[in-house]
Amino acid sequence: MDFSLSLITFIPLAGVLLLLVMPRNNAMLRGTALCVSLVGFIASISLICEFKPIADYQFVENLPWIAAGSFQMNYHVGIDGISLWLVILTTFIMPIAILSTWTAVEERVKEYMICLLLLEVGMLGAFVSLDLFLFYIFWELMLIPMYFIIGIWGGKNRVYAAVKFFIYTMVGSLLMLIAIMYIYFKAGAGDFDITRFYSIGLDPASQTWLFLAFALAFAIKVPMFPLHTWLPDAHTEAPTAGSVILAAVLLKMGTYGFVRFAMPLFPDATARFTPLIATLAVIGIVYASLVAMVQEDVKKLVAYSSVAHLGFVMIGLFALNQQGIAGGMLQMINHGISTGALFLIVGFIYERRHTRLITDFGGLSKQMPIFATIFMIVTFSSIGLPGTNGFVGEFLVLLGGFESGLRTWTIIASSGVILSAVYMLWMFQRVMFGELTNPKNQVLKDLNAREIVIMAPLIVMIFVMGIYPTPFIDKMNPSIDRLIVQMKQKQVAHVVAPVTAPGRAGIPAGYPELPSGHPAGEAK
Amino acid sequence: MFDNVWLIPLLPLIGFLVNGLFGKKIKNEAVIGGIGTLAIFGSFLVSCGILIQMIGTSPEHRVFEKVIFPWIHSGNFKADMAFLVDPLSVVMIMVVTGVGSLIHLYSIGYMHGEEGFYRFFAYLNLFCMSMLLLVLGNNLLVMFIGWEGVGLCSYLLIGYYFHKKSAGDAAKKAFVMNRVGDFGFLVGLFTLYWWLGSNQNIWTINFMELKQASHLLPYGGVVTVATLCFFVGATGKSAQIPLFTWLPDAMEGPTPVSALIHAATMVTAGVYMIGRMSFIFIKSPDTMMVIAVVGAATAIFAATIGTAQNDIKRVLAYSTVSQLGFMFLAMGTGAFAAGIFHLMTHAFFKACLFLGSGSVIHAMHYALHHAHSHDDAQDMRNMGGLRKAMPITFITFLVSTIAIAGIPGFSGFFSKDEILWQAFSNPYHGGLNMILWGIGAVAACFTAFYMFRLVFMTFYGDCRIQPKAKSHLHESPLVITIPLMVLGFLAAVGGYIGLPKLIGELFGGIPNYFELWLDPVFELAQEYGHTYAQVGGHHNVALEWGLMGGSVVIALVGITIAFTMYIKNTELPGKFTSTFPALHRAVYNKWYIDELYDFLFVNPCKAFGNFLWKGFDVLVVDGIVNGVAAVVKGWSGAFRYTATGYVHNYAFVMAAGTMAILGYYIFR
Amino acid sequence: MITLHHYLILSGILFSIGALGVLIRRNAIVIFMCVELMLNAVNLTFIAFSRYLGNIDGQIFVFFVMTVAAAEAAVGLALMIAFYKNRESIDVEDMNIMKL
Amino acid sequence: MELALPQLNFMAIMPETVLSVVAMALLLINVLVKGEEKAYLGYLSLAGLVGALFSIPWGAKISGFSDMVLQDNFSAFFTVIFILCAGLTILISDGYFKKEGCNHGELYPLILFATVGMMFMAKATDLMTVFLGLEVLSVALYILAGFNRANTKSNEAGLKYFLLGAFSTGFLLYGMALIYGATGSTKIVKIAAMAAQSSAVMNNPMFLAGMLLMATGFSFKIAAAPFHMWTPDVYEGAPTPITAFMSAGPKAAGFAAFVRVFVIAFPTLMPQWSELLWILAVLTMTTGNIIALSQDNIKRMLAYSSIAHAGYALVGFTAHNASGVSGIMFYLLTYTFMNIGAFAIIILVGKKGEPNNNVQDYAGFGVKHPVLALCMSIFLFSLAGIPPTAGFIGKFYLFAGAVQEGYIWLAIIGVLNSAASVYYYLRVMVFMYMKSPEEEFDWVKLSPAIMLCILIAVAGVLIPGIIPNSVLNLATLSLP
Repeated sequence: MDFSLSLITFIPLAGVLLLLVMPRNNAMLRGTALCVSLVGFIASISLICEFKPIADYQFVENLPWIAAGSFQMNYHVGIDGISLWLVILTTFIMPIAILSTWTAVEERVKEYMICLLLLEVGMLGAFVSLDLFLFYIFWELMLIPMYFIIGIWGGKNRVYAAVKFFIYTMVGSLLMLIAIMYIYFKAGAGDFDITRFYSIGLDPASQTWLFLAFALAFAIKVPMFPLHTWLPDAHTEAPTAGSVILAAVLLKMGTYGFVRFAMPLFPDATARFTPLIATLAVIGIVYASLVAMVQEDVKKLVAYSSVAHLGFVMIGLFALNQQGIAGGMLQMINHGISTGALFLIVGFIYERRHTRLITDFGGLSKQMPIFATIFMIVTFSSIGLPGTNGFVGEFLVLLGGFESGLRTWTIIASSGVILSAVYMLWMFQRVMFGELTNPKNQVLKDLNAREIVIMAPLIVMIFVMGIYPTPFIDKMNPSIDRLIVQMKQKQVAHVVAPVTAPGRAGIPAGYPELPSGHPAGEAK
Repeated sequence: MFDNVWLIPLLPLIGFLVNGLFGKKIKNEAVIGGIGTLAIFGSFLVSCGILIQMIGTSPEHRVFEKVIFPWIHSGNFKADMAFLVDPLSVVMIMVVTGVGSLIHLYSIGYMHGEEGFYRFFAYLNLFCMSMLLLVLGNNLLVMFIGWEGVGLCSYLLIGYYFHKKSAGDAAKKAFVMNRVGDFGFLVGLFTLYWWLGSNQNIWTINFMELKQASHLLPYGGVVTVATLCFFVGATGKSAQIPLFTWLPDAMEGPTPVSALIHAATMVTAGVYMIGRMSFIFIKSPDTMMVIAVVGAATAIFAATIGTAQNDIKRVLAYSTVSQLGFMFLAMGTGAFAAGIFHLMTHAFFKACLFLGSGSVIHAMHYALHHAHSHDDAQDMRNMGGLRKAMPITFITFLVSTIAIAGIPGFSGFFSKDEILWQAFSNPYHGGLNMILWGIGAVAACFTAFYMFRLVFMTFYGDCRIQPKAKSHLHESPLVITIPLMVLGFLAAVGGYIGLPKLIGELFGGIPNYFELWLDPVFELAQEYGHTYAQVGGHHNVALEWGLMGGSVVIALVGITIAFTMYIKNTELPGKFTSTFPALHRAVYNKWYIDELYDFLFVNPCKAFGNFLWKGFDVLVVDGIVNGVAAVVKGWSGAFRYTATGYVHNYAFVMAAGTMAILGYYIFR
Repeated sequence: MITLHHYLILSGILFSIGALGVLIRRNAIVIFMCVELMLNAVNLTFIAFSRYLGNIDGQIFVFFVMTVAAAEAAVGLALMIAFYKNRESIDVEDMNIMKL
Repeated sequence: MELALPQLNFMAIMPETVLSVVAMALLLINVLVKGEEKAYLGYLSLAGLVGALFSIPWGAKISGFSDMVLQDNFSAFFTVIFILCAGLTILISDGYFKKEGCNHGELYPLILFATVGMMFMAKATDLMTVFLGLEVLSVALYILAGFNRANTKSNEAGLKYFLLGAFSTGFLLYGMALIYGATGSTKIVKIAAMAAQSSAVMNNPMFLAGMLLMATGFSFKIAAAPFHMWTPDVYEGAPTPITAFMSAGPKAAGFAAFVRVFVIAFPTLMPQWSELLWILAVLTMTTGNIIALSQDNIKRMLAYSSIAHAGYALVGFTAHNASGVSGIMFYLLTYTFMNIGAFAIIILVGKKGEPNNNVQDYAGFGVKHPVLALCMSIFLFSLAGIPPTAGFIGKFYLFAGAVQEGYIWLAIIGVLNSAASVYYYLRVMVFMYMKSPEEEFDWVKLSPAIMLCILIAVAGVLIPGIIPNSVLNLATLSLP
């Protein structure tokens, strides 16, 4: 029982306590916050080294927490292939985000750093918790710091954006709370451990409702097509560090929720709703790309682009085969890196010109050559050019989608490849190319050392994951296989096993092990 | 030598990294140019080594695969970074590295004094690396890396003069069009992979494995779908009918770029892809017909536009599109070897033509610059009579023009005539062959016409340059003219390694070495082809001689028309345009294709985007969200007034409440 | 012969009169008097039931009710005086500073 | 017939006696000792409360005064809530009343008497004791509401509360009378036995009408929907410490009596009153939340929020299973902390005569007083039911109880209501943090008493929020 996971989750909390007692000297505050997040990152690297590519959960800690009345909740944390990389992404992005606030935020720096570190605690907690109740606690805990970050240090109508973000997510997650309660009572006495919930055989009817409750909460977070309008507002109003973390990690909470909770808990409902969700995802891709094309505000454009990217992730996940889910997981991390980098870039030019309108820029590449190269690399990573990380994820998603039953959806979705090139390059051209007419642009300074240090790790990751993604995929494969086998088994079990045992008995014992790797089921 | 095949793409990559990262500091143009050229020249030497070693080995085992590292392994999908060396890829790497080195050398002179010199050579090296990856890749995914890599580099190089808005637009247009093609490529790849996997349980995208499994593929059906998608990819990359409008705009880039990318290497990627997967394409007769028809149509269509252009580089651009049309015609009629042969010869003379035009433009810039005049250095109307001022450029240009026109004895004749003959005599398309040959012949005539029109307008006739500038006109420096001479020589001599059998017998049975060389690659395709070929393709020798003579006559006719119109009485073109003004305007404006695409795709997308954003996103979705909030606020406002402050109202509500509860329960 | 129902009906009537009085009248003191009326109606019911059931719990309850009514009267009138001192009126209509 | 002496074991009402004695002593001291300084009365009353706290006989089940009262864990738990509520109110009232200039000594005895009344309500197993406890509490509260004689708002609040309180007591009594008539006894255990015994009693309309009238009486006390109209005006008008006291203590007492009487006395009428509560819960939550959305005065907003919270508790009560009832008890305890904490901060920010009770007047409070603003945010997040706070655990248990009983739709309405409630709680934080300060807030002075109260409140909100085991187990052990 090693405590590495709890250590990593609560290092930022220790940082918060440290910051509380420190005097209000901005430089020192920022320094400590940066050190705390770096320590967190180094600790998380130990996770990668010790992580064995096996299917079940590792670094598990299970301590009794609440045992009152008919409920029993444990502090049960652990990670497997699916959540490992998301934890690493969080600890990787945090120091970068904190480093990017050096010149961006001047007033109330102490509260800002506290909010950022609290946000990190919430995110890490959500990724590592295996207890559904604990997951819900961290899921809601994330909202508070993000609300304050957007609300206090945001742009013009930050209040509207912050309140909209909060309540939008809140409504979804509260319905999920009811579903959690319902499952708990359906599963009988015991704790909120998800592995226990995986094994209960729910009847398809209740599965539908429960899946819808879960899916709504996660769809808002992803964000999927009709529920995405909070994202552009939240992004345009959030400060740079806030929107970097919002894009890089918070959006992954929704897709992670689908992979960890919604799909394995309700396999029949997943099978039934796959066409609907695939349709929404495809609409999301094409719709967001078209809308992104006509945006005047760079940040809004990048926000809509992340709606499109996450549409790809959803198709990958709901392809329900090895390539699709691996592609979806990879695309989550890629999107975190490339969109995080894009927001940092928008942050840089916003800090210099205090405007985000594309028309105010033009011909910057002559004025800021280093910035131009970095911006270009990130743009091509976001488009998904082979050799960069975007391509690997997108390719696997589309391949997986094509192989599963979602063929027509995947073809429409792969048209998103064209649209993403259109809007990204059109924006890139209007900002970077063309005549350097605007006098204000002529005096802009290029990136200073700090900004290059911020961008360097992201650029390196873009190429490393693009050229050599094997270590990432190998660590994911076993747990993805387990997920697929588990879901296929439960779906088939319902069809094959006559209703001998009531739902509570779960899978009849001795069910033959399906050959993993071969996408059985509807592929024929 | 086979083992270090990975050196070939690696050297340009190193060149790119060195120039890209340290170019700004080196500042000395010679060093930067040197690094770039040496990098590509190194690969050329390695390629020669591989060519020699392959000539040494017997034809059966001339296939060699080398895996560098496992790239993507997920479930049953395996894609490694691995290279395949076989006769087809050797031909391609020779062309790419050979012409590439010459163009690198040429650009040292041409780009002299440019502000982003290091950036140009870095991108050029990156382009060579991507092209070599494309050509050497042993599975579809590595080919796709090269495929998109060259698209990226063409974007960067076209947009080299990024301060010019037109360059930026052209670059974006090129990339987006390539991306449309890549979309087709991807869908084709998925269909093939999925069908083979789920039906035959062979999960692979490796060419050699696909070749072994190709006998399981049906004739037509899913193969047609897959190959058509691949063909969409090819049209995007090699600028065929639907997706060709980006190539003429790509002339915004510097001339060496046009020479390397838009003449010799990148645009031929589509032809290479069809060649590489000939054993799949041949299995669907419908796709072969589509390819042939599109090839022929592009050839004639681009040739007509070429005749009316005044910008020297645009004429060459349209001629490239037209020649590519010929290559696709060859591929479509199953004459894969002839297609690749024309690809090689075209690389030589078209690169020479582009570089020649570059040297002309270079000289014109220099002269006009000195004369402080602002008329366009690329417009043929203010050139003329340059043959005396620039003898070397003129001779090499003339040789290449003769080659492209298809005058016997030069490389163009052998390759183009072979294509026309194969189009006429191939067993696959029955009656269609005659039409295809006819279109091909007319297109060849047009080619001869506009090429010689270009030569006469620039080099012959009275000199229309600014009088003051005339004195400053002089030949380009050696570093520019050496590549011209080498390419000119190749253009002249290149044809002899692929002598058609007919002429071969005349001179004592010299076999068609080129076809022999490529036989092991395409024999499986020929074998599949024969299964459904109509029997009795007519092969009598007399007809072949007749057609060969016919194509020569056509070329001469083209030349004489050009001669009469542009040398004898120069007002003839004016008379011609005045008699058919509408036709001329249509041809000059590229049959309004660009405007059509804008009207069909670009503007509707923008309008739809705006509608979706302002209309749907803001009005509907946000409307609902804010609407719900407003409704709740409205209710809250309304309910708020129930608290009137009067005690008796409250008492009344309480009493009413009690009565309601009692009534509800007692009388239920 | 007066049965239990007569008493119940009487107390019901008394109770409704009291309740209506509270709703209709505008003077605070009169309202309080009506509330007292309602309490006395309840007392009547208790006594009737106690007599009918034959045990004395009801009557004990009545004592409590009366004492509480007295206490309430004291407090209520004190509050009314304080209100009168400030507003020179104990009319319910004037008690609407706090609304909405 | 010899007089059977009733066994009056005083142990059952030990805490009440302690408090009453202390209260009367305070009254005398107040008269004898001259001088404006009344703080010592506060400390003495606190001592009395602590004494009462220690005199609670935990674990024992003593029924005193021939089953008129029953001292068990259930009433012990509620007694703790009442003592806490009174203690915190006393802590925050000294500064306020000195500032308002009506620093009369009678305040503390009145609060203690009100607490005694609440305790009796919690332990009543006889309708008479319920009535008596209710009246002792109400009378004391009528005076407390109108305590600030000079302020017209306070007068109006006192008078309104008096009139409507008396009116509702009428209905309650009439219900008790009908129940007594139908079953022949006022002992809730006997009522249940009689109802179970003979079906004649059970479907006698008088029995049902009695139960309904009692329900309305109790609903008035806990401010359930149709009977909530008095709450906003009285809460706004009454002096803030008294509003804090009223919003926490009496509501808990109302629920204690409501739960004990209905769960023990009317098991047979379960379907009827469970359905009634279902309706009341939905009405209360929705009215409370929706009207609170557009309130500007922060006291009035907290009044409507307290109505909404009564609605959430009713949800737990509708699902009268273990999880529901223990949820109510836990919820009411933590609600005391959150609410009184929030009111403490309102007292600090308020100037004399409370001119600046509007939410807009809190602009920039987060900038000027970050620590106080943080405490206020914690209270508001807990009221909204956001995880790390006890409010969330309370709501979780309430709604879980409802889901367990199958009232899924009730839980969904409850959840949507709490999502809507988030808006007006966030609105306060918006003004505190996200608006630039117009004033300097220099008049905010932190007296040690208020600081102690806020600290206890914050601890009371966070500790049960993060490690709720001890409190929750206590609640589940002490079911009626």
